[in-house]
Amino acid sequence: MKFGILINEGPFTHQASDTAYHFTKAALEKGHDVPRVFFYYDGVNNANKLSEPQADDRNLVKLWGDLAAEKNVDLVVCVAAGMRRGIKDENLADGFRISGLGQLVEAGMGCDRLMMFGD
Amino acid sequence: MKFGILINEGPFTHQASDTAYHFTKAALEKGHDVPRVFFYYDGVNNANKLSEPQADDRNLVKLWGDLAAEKNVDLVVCVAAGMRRGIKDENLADGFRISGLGQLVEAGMGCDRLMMFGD
Amino acid sequence: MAEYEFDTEGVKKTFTFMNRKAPYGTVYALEVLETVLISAAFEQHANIVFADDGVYQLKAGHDTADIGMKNFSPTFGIIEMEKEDADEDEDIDMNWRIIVEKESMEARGLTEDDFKVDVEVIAAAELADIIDASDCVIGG
Amino acid sequence: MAEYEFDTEGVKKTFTFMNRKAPYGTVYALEVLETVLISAAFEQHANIVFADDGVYQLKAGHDTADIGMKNFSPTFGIIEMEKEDADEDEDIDMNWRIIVEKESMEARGLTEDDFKVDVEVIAAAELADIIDASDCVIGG
Amino acid sequence: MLHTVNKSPFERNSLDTCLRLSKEGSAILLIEDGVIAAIKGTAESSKIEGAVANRPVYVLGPDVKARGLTEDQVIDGVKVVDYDGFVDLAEEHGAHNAWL
Amino acid sequence: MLHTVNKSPFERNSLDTCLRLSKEGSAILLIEDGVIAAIKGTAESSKIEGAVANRPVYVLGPDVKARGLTEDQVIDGVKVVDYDGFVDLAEEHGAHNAWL
Repeated sequence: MKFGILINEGPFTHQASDTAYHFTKAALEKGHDVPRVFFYYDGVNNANKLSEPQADDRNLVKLWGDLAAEKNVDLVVCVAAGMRRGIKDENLADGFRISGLGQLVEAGMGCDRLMMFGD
Repeated sequence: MKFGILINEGPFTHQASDTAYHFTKAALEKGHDVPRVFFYYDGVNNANKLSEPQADDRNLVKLWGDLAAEKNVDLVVCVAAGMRRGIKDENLADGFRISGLGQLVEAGMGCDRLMMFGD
Repeated sequence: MAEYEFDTEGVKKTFTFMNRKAPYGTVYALEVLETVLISAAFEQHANIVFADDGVYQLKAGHDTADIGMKNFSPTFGIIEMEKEDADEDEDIDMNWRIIVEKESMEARGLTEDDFKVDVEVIAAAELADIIDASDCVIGG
Repeated sequence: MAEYEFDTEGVKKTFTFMNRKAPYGTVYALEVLETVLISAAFEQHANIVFADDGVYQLKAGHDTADIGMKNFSPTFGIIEMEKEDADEDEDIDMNWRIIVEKESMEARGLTEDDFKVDVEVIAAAELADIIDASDCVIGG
Repeated sequence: MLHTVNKSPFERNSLDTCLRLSKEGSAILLIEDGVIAAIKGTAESSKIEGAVANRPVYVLGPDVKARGLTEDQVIDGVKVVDYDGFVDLAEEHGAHNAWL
Repeated sequence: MLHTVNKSPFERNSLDTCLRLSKEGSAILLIEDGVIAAIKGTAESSKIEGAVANRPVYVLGPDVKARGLTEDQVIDGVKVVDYDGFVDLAEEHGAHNAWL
């Protein structure tokens, strides 16, 4: 089954990105496809390559990037939400790309399920 | 009277930074001092110099920076909260500086009022 | 980065855009409406639902001059136009409904006349069926 | 940038650190406790208050292995040590109180025995007086 | 002490907790989405109608207007202030307590 | 439809709205701070005690444990699942509706 993922909040302040990550990982390990994760609203902050958590904490920016590399997940940051919040090519982490909101609608159209995580 | 300001949330998603800005501006115009604004939690995202809002919307990063320049307000971004969230010297907007959480406690100690804005 | 291409040719789904937050205290209202507009380019069906404090998003007379924030409510005019186009043009197979939950509206002392656009006011039990029949739910 | 120097020599204030959010759903718990620890360096008085879902922050037995997030509750051990030092050492003029609102605790079916550290359980009316007498309120 | 509440009473428990953990007589200012609590004729109006009996209650006018609400919809006894008035309240009432 | 609620019933109205705007028989999964609703013996327990009578209700175990709560504190009739179980529920129950 194809799952599309929508993430509305950044890392650290809300648990949304953590839950989405564990869901995505579990879905992939069960053999499902997760062709696209879309980052909207403050979710764009998950793609900030300067993020540097404490050594004893998880690093969501890296976790998402690694998952994308290993499992071919398309990590899309909304261009409009990213512009407002200062997530652009200059500070975009590995594994993410910037594109339009149409990519969210397409994920909804093309996946069997669109899962949303937010606050 | 001396007002210290604590901002817990970033621009756009929550109104906290907007309200804090209007409060600070009004206080300064009434002749009060606002020696320091401290950005903690997601509040550090107010200092992201890449932020580029739509032309017909306000630009909080710039508004804070301009206020600091005109009125000598000390804009302090928490180093630990900023590290986690990827706000560092590389992307720090004009008018802001990065320092420790002690600067928040000092603002509480040294101001007549500590005003908090968040979610 | 693994750019993915969906084959969405001929796909027709029903999106529910859920708006439950008060305007301006958070930005969700503005950014959900941007998604609604984009979905029009893909000719998808949409339930644009307002419940809880989301009903205040529709209130006529938003005046944000003194808070210095962008007033997003003109977007409703565009949404209404898109909906009228779709309703009138037989070549466009896109059914848009703008729905207010009756219970949320009444709890806030509001009536249909308070809103900036024409809406369907639907009671919770019936609205639950409408939401349940949709394919994707976006918003908050 | 206008670096400001406060003259805090000899200043002694009472900070109330308000903890009202459940742990892990948001990060506020962890980051408020960091502020509490920093305030010790300035020897300020502190009411570390837990109300509403904040009382779950104190619950013993947080096990975050399966959600992959940092377990912040060991910080309470450091806070308890700082408090004990301050209580026992006459040279340290720093009064720390760890307070749980009785009504919030009871509404959640919790008792003092559920908590990781020793707390004062105080009813809302009396807690209102304590909060009202403080100089700075931080937290959420 | 000046208490501020920035959340709608329909959405969150912030106003309830503010009323429970603040002293009678201390001032409350409703801001941001909190202004919804100051409006007459809603299922949540009784909270502020009760509060005005034993304490000064204020609401931030710019936030009322932004949401398409008007001053004549504000509960009797609640005073409307602007950002200048917010600063004055903060000066007059002592420490600030934001119930988030 | 699979409904998820990630907010505490003490703090927000998300669970109330989910119960009001979802069909009887459709599944609810409590995650993140929403797991608090699944705990026995609280002032909010009655909501989920009522819900289990007419629909399947699940709670995410990892979030229960994180908050120092245990499976034996979970209301009778609520099934505990892990992230794998979450994926299975999403597969079985159709569209996802997150009540934020």
